[in-house]
Amino acid sequence: MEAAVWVIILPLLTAFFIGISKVYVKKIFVPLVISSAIIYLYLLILVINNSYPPNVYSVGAWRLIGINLMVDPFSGLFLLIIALLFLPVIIFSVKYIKSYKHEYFIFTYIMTAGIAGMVLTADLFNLYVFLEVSSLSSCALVALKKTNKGLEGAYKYLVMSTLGSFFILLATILTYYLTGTLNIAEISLEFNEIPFKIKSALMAFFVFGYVLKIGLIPLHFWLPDTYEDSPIPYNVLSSGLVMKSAVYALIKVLYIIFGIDFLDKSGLLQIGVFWGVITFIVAHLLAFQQSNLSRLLAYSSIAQIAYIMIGLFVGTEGGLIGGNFHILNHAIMKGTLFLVTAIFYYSLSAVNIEDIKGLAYKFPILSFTFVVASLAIVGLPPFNGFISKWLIVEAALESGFVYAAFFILVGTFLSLTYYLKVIITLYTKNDKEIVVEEPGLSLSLPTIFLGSLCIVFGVVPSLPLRLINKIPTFLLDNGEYIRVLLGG
Amino acid sequence: MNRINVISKKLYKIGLVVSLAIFLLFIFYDIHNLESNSKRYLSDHYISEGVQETGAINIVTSVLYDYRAFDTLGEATVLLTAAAILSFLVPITKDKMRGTPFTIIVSQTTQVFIPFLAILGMYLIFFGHLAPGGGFVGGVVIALIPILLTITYRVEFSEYKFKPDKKKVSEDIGAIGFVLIGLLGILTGSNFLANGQANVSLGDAGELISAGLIPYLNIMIGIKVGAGLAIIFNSLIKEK
Amino acid sequence: MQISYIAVIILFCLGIYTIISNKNIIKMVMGFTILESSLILLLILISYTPGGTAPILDRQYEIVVDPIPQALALTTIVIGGSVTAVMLAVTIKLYKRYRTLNVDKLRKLRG
Amino acid sequence: MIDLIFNMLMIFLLITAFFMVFTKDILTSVITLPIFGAILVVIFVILQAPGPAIAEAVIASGLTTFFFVITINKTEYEQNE
Repeated sequence: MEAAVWVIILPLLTAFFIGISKVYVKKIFVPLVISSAIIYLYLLILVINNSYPPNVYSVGAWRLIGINLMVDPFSGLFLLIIALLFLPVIIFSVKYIKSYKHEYFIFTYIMTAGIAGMVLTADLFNLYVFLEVSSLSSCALVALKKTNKGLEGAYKYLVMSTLGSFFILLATILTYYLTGTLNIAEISLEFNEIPFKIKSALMAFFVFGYVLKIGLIPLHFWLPDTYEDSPIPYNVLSSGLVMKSAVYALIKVLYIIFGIDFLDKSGLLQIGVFWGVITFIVAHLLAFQQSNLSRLLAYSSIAQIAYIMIGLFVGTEGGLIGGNFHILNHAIMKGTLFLVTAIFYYSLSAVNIEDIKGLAYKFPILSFTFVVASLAIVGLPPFNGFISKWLIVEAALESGFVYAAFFILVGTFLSLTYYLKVIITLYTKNDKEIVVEEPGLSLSLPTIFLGSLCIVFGVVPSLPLRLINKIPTFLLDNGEYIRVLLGG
Repeated sequence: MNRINVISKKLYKIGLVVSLAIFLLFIFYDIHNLESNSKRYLSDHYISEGVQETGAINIVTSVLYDYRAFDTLGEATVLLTAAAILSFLVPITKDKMRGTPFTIIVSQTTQVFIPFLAILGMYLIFFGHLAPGGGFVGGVVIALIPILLTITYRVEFSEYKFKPDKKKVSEDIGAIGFVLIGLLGILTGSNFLANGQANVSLGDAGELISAGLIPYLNIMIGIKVGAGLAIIFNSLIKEK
Repeated sequence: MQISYIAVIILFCLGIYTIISNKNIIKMVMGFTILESSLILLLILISYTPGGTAPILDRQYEIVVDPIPQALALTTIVIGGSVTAVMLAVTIKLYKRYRTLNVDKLRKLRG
Repeated sequence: MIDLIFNMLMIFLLITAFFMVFTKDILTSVITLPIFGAILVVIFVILQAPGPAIAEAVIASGLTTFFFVITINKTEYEQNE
């Protein structure tokens, strides 16, 4: 299917043309950015629509000896997240970003191309290359504002993600040495003969490499620093996409190459759920003490990613559906929260929670969106967060992780406390007059669009669930995925 | 008290690394003697049909630029991102490389040296599919010319000879050229980056003009890497 | 040929030790270079078959060395080189801001 | 014969790596980096891998050492002055 390659090439071409437009044709910069984002949205919808019978696109027409791109419902979900988040963020940052405009858009487009490449490719080394592309460009975005904290966050992010990449590279090399091929389907076929000890060692390297990038508890300390001083629209893409593409790659490698029964036998499912439970408890507690708004949202992102890990590591069909639905919901909810924080920062450079005291009376609609998104992320009934969390709790109970279900409910109240703290400061009366720079329509429209999605997906969950219900068929038993990739 | 703390911290780290080493040793030992039926069907295919399918003598280049050309596209993007990061980290004020002022001998030899570097770089790029080398290595050798100028004649002269904007634009043109040659595959009805499969005239192997699109991909990557590394080097020098 | 695999393991763990335990940032980046070189050495060791010839097939050879890991090694060298360049650039900026190359001081300075 | 040279090179590689890591002065450890790279290039040539050998020689032991020297130039000199 032709559009699968265009999803990766179009952002790259736009990034290169922006590079040229910096020097020669200066004035076509904004129309180029907006038009390519709109074309990209149309392309993504085209690919998502025919993602159900998964189709394979082999780059260079080398059927199985070259690199193949595969569009299946799981990657279709991620393309849906890119489609939902990318256009609002681009429209938002055209007005929001003042310094280094050209570099910001070059890096955003290259990062999106890297994530789309990671999500679509069915080749292990290609997955590593696109992982490197997306993490290097997102590290550049962290350092964009060149403040002291920003540069330090970028340095920590670079060190940690390169260390993770080297472990993934070591595992890829050993997989090639054992199986002789790099195509994911052929590797999983060859992996059946490999003894248990070596297979679990390889799995350990993969898990360690990807967990370093996702940032579960013992390895999370670098993450909040990258959120502190980076341009806030980038935080939307980072927490919505960059961390999740590492989760995607981990799940694809584990479920397709190692297979669900090997995961169960080696006990990784129990470890994963346990690790997730610890992560979100500690993350919630840490989030409680934060005064900086971005750091608070960063810790809450770590907690939400832990919910997703629990959902995906439960290993049943319900768990997969719940986990994937929570990936979609978290991307939208966190996106809204970060966009509202960006508007507060844009209008009166508010960074800490105290600075946004009494802003509700100045921005009634935006504060309402903030309240909706934070209630959704906590998981209260009418909103989308509740449904996905409920699916995860149900799946955890079904497959016997009673302690995980119990702690998720405890975690809900923990997160309720620190979000309420923010909402209360938002709505407390503030006597002193605040000089406010009015955010234009181009800033508030994307925020309201994402905020309304919180409600729409909450009230009508069948809209995204139509796509998400098809995911487990190609993930749980990897035979289906392999048949399509090899047969084709 | 502090000394014990420092020693215990150091021992903890050494213990961690030694345990990782032992773990790796067992794994490598197992993998090495497990390797009974060394499955190399993919590389045997590349070796046996490589020359006919892609026309390139150097199988590594045919793997890099035809079988797995998508990797090279991703890798060229990594290089472009690194060049863009370094070019925007640089403050406006220039700072010359502090060091000993070079004597006349150095500046004379660089003038003699530059044509040889240019020829070597061109050779590595154009003969990428016949001899070891290729776009990346040739590009780096060509990037050595502005680097030598920067060292011997200060940054201003090198910037005067190779304008920074020109370098940025030539880097982007190289990248866009690579993608457009890939799109050529789509125009001729086959898939993206299709060289061997698309009915592109492969010429007979061993000639200079052979191997279909691989030489052009090599040239594009050569331009891109040359300009990119010149930007990387000059911005590292200029960082005050 | 066994020593080569042992050398790869030693270099890998040496690289990780340098990254973990060093105070100076430049030494830490040097640890990454060592780590990357050990992985490239592992790739080339995997590609070598005893008695094989280099993958330049100007005429038919009977045993040829495996070309795929060599292509992967080329890609890894370029990626590792550019990541090291970015790390060093950020190190210079950090040094200009904080006037110190000591990793621990940086963590405390952030406050 | 080749195996003897190969094993000796491997040992020499390890010695250079250990020396590079455990010297106190940064400048000497940066100087040993190209030696480390050069030995790797010879090992790659013995292992019949000309492509990565050139790339390693030019990029990994050539340019990366240059970047290290510039970084030291920018950071070390101020401390001495």
